[in-house]
Amino acid sequence: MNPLKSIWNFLSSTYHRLGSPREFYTISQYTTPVFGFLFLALSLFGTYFGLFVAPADYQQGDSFRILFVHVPVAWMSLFVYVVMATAGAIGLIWRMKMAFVVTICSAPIGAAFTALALLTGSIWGKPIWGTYWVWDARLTSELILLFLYFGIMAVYYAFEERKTAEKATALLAVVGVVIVPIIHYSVEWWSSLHQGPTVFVEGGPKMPPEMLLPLAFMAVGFMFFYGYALFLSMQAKVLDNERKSRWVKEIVSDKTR
Amino acid sequence: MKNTLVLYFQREWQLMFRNTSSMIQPLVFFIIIALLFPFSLPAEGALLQKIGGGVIWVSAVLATMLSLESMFHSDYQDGTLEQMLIHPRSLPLAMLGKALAHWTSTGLVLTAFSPILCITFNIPNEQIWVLFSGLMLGTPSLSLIGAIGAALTVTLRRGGVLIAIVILPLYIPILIFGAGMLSQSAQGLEVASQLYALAAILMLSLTLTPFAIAGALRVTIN
Amino acid sequence: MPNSLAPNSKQISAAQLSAIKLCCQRGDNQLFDSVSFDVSAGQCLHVTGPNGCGKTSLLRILCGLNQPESGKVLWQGDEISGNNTFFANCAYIAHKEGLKNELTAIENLRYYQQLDSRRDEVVLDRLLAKMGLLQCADLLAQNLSFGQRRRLSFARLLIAEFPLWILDEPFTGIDSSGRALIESLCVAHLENGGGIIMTHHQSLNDSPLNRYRSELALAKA
Amino acid sequence: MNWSEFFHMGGYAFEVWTCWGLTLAVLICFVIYPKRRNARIRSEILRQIHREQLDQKNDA
Repeated sequence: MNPLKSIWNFLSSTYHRLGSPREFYTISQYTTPVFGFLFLALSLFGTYFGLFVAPADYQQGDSFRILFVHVPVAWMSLFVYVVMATAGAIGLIWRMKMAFVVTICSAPIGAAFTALALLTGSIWGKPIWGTYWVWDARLTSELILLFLYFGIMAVYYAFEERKTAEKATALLAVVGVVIVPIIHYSVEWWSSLHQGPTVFVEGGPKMPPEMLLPLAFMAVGFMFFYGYALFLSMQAKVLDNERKSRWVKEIVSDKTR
Repeated sequence: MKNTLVLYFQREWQLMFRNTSSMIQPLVFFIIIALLFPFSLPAEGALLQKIGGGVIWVSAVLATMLSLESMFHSDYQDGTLEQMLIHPRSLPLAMLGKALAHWTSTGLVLTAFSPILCITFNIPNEQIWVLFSGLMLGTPSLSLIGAIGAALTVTLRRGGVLIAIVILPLYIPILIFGAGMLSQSAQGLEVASQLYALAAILMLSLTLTPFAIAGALRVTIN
Repeated sequence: MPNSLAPNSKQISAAQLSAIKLCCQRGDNQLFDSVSFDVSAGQCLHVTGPNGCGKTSLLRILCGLNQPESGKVLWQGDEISGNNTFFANCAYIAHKEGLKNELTAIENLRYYQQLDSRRDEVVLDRLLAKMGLLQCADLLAQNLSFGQRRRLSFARLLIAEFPLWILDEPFTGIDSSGRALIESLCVAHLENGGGIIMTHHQSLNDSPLNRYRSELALAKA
Repeated sequence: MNWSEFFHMGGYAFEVWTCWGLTLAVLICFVIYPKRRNARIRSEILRQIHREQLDQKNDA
């Protein structure tokens, strides 16, 4: 059997195994620490290069080091939204319980990343623009994305019945992901209307390698953090959802016996 | 066999004429909100003119949003919504009919009335036309996208607030292009690009939102 | 689309609904588990059980409104979810009658008639006469009595050909003449090859439906 | 590489360290919160199991 076929079989079999909460729980028990370790390794590496090794920027001085945190977090806020919407779509189309759990558990993490991107962006903007908030296209898009996350979490907690709440949240996530690019372009046009393209050009025309390397490490590191935090909160959610089933009782009792 | 869209549009019209309050309330609400601003900015003719477009657009958005809850509420209460869900006729087409009928009772009425409000904001005459065309193109998308929120929250007792949280961020592109047209035409620039953008958003919502509304109803009614 | 001839003059397509190991959950507790049964032409399934045992949820699953936790519902062999032929052949009368209060009795019926077939005033008048609602045809639905509203919602079943009728407590709040009328319509429907699934808190032993009756008892969760 | 100059961050100490501090804080609480929630749910389930065992003992 050619390798491609076997990879595809492996992927589809894990996909189906992940479909059942019990399988997910056993798989996540050994993948979560792996994600945690990779996150630590990559982000420490990125931090060391970003804070110690990378030379100060000729224009912004050392304040540009915030870039190694602001940019990965901003990318993650969008990445988490897309993952949340795809999981929602999978849940709605193929009725996979676990896909809804991914959507529900990713929402708070995505909202945290977005809020973080806003905070670090405005703090970084202080030395450059002199104020904490400027209606810059990217910051405004992040602000709207934060409201979208709040909308999704508000919908989930609005319904009493858990199953309806999950499906409604998934549907809103899918609708949101269609509208996010429209919001992005309308804000882009709107901010150019107010003042010309801002001087706040992220990372300059071409990032020198000693700046690009830590940024890449931090970005990938944060992705693994997302995986780690997501799996942790999904484990808690799965135990809570399947509280009445036998396998949960076994896992809980034998762990502490 | 009458087309589903026409059938549901006519049904909504018939129901709206039976209780005309659903036509008048959004209009009165729209006027009151818009007129609050001149009271809060005494004798600032120039300033009023500058913010007039934005104020009228925000009042139109708020008036539409507040009338969204009634779109599915009465059908859900008396069981007709469930009959629609299990009827062989295409639900998305039916929802398109309902949303467009809702637009005629809110968006269209507000747009028809907006020139009068422009006068109170002493917006020059040529810009009244710009605002009118923007509202005409934008308000249907407001009703269509808002219908998704209405469908999602139809089973909730206090769904109104949730609709605002969920739907207002989705209205931002329409608001940006709509209100932006006024400031562009004030500087004498061309507003064609904003009209194209609003028309594009309208086409998108006409084709995509009915499926989202039908999906939302199937998800929440069980 | 089935046309609008009166039901007892034409053989309608045979009703054949089968439920396989249906299981339904409300919140965290299980309502019923692995419920299987078949409803064929001329059969009236009487679903019984204490309050809150999921009778209404079962009916909502059978008519396609709700998805079961697990298990399948088949209409003439194929799944009912998204199956338009099933929706065309099944009619569901719930507690909520599905009547608009702002519309008059005849307008409500006209709306349902236009949904299923062409507008035809003659058929409407004959139907209202049959259900004994002719004198209140132009009254607003909100001004009708509870029994009249039940008859009006029941009249909807006769507008077009629905081989399968799913009725939720059809006899509650109806006077004896109304009940006799509805029982005769059900018997005619069953004679004509239709199928009925209904819930009713009293037993049907003494009613003419008893001959066609088979029972499904849902145990308390 | 003296530490005082490093922490000074070329005059932007406040901005750089609040950003990095905030990020670290958010990351940490998104690790601690799920872990604590996990433990709380486990203990709830455990209590539920003990209650069920008690019922079985009384019934038996």
